[in-house]
Amino acid sequence: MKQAMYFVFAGISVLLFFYTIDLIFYGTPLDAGLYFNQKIFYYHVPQAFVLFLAVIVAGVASLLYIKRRDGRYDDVAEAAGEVAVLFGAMMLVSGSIWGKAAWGVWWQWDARLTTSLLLWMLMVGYMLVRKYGGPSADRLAAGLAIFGAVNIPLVYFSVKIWRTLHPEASVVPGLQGSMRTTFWLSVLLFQIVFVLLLIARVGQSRIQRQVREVRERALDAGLLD
Amino acid sequence: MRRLYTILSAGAVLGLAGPAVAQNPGDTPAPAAQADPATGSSNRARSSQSPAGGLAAVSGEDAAAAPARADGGTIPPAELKSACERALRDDAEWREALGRQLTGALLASLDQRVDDAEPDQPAKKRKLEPWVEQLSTEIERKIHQRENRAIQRNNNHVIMAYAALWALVLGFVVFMWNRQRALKAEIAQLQLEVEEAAADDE
Amino acid sequence: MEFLSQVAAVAWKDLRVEFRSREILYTMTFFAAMVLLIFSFAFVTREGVVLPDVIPGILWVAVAFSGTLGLSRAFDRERESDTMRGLLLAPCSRTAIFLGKAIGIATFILIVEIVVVPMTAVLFGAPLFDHAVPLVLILILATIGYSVVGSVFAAMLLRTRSRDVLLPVVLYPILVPLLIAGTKATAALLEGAGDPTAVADLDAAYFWIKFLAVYDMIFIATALWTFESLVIE
Amino acid sequence: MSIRSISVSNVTKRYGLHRALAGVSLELDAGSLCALLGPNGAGKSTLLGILSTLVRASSGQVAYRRDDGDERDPLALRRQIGVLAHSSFMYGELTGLENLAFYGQLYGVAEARARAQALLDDVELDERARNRPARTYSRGMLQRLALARALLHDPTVLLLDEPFTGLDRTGASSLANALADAKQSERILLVVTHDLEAIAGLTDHVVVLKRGKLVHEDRRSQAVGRADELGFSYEDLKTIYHQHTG
Repeated sequence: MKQAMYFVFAGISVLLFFYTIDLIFYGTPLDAGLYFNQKIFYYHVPQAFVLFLAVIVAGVASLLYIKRRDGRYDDVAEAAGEVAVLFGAMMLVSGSIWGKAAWGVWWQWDARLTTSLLLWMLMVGYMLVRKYGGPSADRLAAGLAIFGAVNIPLVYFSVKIWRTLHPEASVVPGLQGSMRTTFWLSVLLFQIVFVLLLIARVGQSRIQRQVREVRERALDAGLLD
Repeated sequence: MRRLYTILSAGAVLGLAGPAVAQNPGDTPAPAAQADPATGSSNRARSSQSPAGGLAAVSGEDAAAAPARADGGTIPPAELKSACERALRDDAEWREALGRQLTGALLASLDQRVDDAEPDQPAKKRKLEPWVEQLSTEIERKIHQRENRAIQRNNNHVIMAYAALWALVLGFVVFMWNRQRALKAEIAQLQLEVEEAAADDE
Repeated sequence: MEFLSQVAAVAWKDLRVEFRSREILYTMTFFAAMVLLIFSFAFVTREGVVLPDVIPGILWVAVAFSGTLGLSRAFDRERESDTMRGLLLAPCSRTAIFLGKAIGIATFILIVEIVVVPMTAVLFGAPLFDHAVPLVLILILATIGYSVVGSVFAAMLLRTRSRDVLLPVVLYPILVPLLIAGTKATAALLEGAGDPTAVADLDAAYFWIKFLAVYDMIFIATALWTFESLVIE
Repeated sequence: MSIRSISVSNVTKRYGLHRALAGVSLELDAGSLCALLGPNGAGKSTLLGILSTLVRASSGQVAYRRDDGDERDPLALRRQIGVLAHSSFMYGELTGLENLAFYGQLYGVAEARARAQALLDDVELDERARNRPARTYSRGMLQRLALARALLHDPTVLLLDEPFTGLDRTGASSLANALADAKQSERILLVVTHDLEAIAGLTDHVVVLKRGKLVHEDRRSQAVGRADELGFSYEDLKTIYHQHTG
């Protein structure tokens, strides 16, 4: 049943992908200021949403892991971490391209971009810790994920106050008409893709853990040595 | 029909939709091309003026009086015009010189146009032949239109972005695929080990 | 009650051992001073003057880096002499040990700051001490936050092979808000450095001080709540 | 509440894929000294680590029995366990007395300083020595200080990991006497050592570990409290050791 649901959602995401592509290039009028480059906006902001969500998922899963000592949560945390790194990378690429079009420079110390970059660095650190942490890497990574997730609002506010000289209105509510629907459709698209990748990745780390546990149990039972 | 075609192409290139941006009205960018009512008329005005007079005007001095014939009578304009055309046709060098002078004047007018735009510059108004004025506005409009279309068209820039994003996702999926295969191999290997060990124990 | 006495015992032991050997204090102070000098190569202009709004950055980077040095050394020393096992064998919760160590490290960093802050003021001619009260508040709050978060991760990294490398990797992303707050608060204090008339942007400084207090509270709560289960073998 | 006996049932310990202990089961009773013998890497220290609540067993249980049932709370357990390890757990910069006072406070010992002074007298560390930094101590002095630390909170379980290494003759014999007294006062003693001669006569329970497995266990029922009737002699221990680890 789960398998079927998975492919149903995969199908939906493919359809939604075509539909959003069509909407983005045809359905929405050109932005007065940015003309064509504004089109990247429909992908850039949803990715940032996914990055924030993935970090929160990793934090909560890690918290459950250390409180309940159950390997399954650790798999979810590891998966969420890796997917967060992926979406963070996508967000930074699209962000800098939009920056190039909007402000003419590849990187702009804009509050939101900086916060996302810091979050992304956190998750890259998370991957490093998982890879080089040695035997206690899982608990160490869990600690980092928990502290990292708690850190999100603090990073957001401190960077926001540091970087925004003038509080400019956030772009999202300003959209109207077809721009708005397209935007929220792309957000939906990315949420689905995020969940799909997450589930696949969780399955994988679960298998890895189970293989390791089988090997360990076999060792305990003296079967292997 | 055009949209369907684009969607298929988008699917084929996974988001690399190469949309031929239809010039549907909804799409025309904000800076509407100012339809220049005068263009039509300026062509007619130019042909009536004799090129020689135009030449003088181009170099900025006042228009000289009509040329006199050796025997004191004035040369009728039509004869003058055909002689000039013949000369232009035969003497390539002169034609080229004339051309260069003409473009020089045009460039001067465009420069002046830029100067006028400068807020702090004192507007050095130089009297230019009207047809030169029109020609330069027309060129300027053409440049603007080309810029405009380029901006509209510079989707390669944005398409590259979309492509990069989906390439990243694809890369991730491939990366997971390989890891999946490695996992399957490890499981098979573990299976083997366990069976062997079980066999030994009996 | 016993928890507090154990925390006090560990903290007191750390301070006494350190004041006897002063190993960490000297190395940290020297390192912080060196960081200041290295930065001066970068920021002192030809006329020998440093741009005013760079000074807080220099100060806080020096404190942050020397803090990491002190942190890893304080825990390494326990591991090398195997006294950490003595502590773990004692009937006190891991959190008590962690808090004791955190207090110790906070004191070390404060002592280093006592040396480094005047040094910055002298070297770069920054009128830091015009508003001493907010400055001291900033330093104390930031040091508390730094040592709590730092001790949690240093303790977790105790037995990891590549701990010296991993500590900064783990610590700095979490410390970003603290470093921003510290730097911006100090910058606010130096706001009117140029002309005597301008009064330093005190309310901005006090905003950042409140921010630091919130940061400390959040992370002390998180540390107390999760530390025990983070380090149980 | 003192611990009367410790029962280890089928305990295993794995570090990643390396198996340190494979299903060890044994009983330790009050008033007996168990010698844990075996080649290096046999898992002796790991077992000791598990018993001292420092290391968590991968599988299997360890039950600490009190008169009125099992003791579960790790903090209370640690109050009952004293460990004398190869390393002394002492802070070099602190004096002997300060070290003991510190641990006394940690263990919640009433009047830690007085108790420390008394123990330092027992282990014959004179006034001048106890006020010198521990890093200036000789190996023997450090060992005596560590023994004082292990006995500071009057534990009913005493775990000793290679306590005799590096000790001279007098040091070893004074430690042996201390162990005899501890046995006398009905404590549970477990000694991990290679130094068979030092524990000869004191041991009434021998366990031999090899590559994480318990290969031999032998008890010599010695009437409790009768120190004069020797348990395993040196020769017995030597033969057992070579027999099972040859």
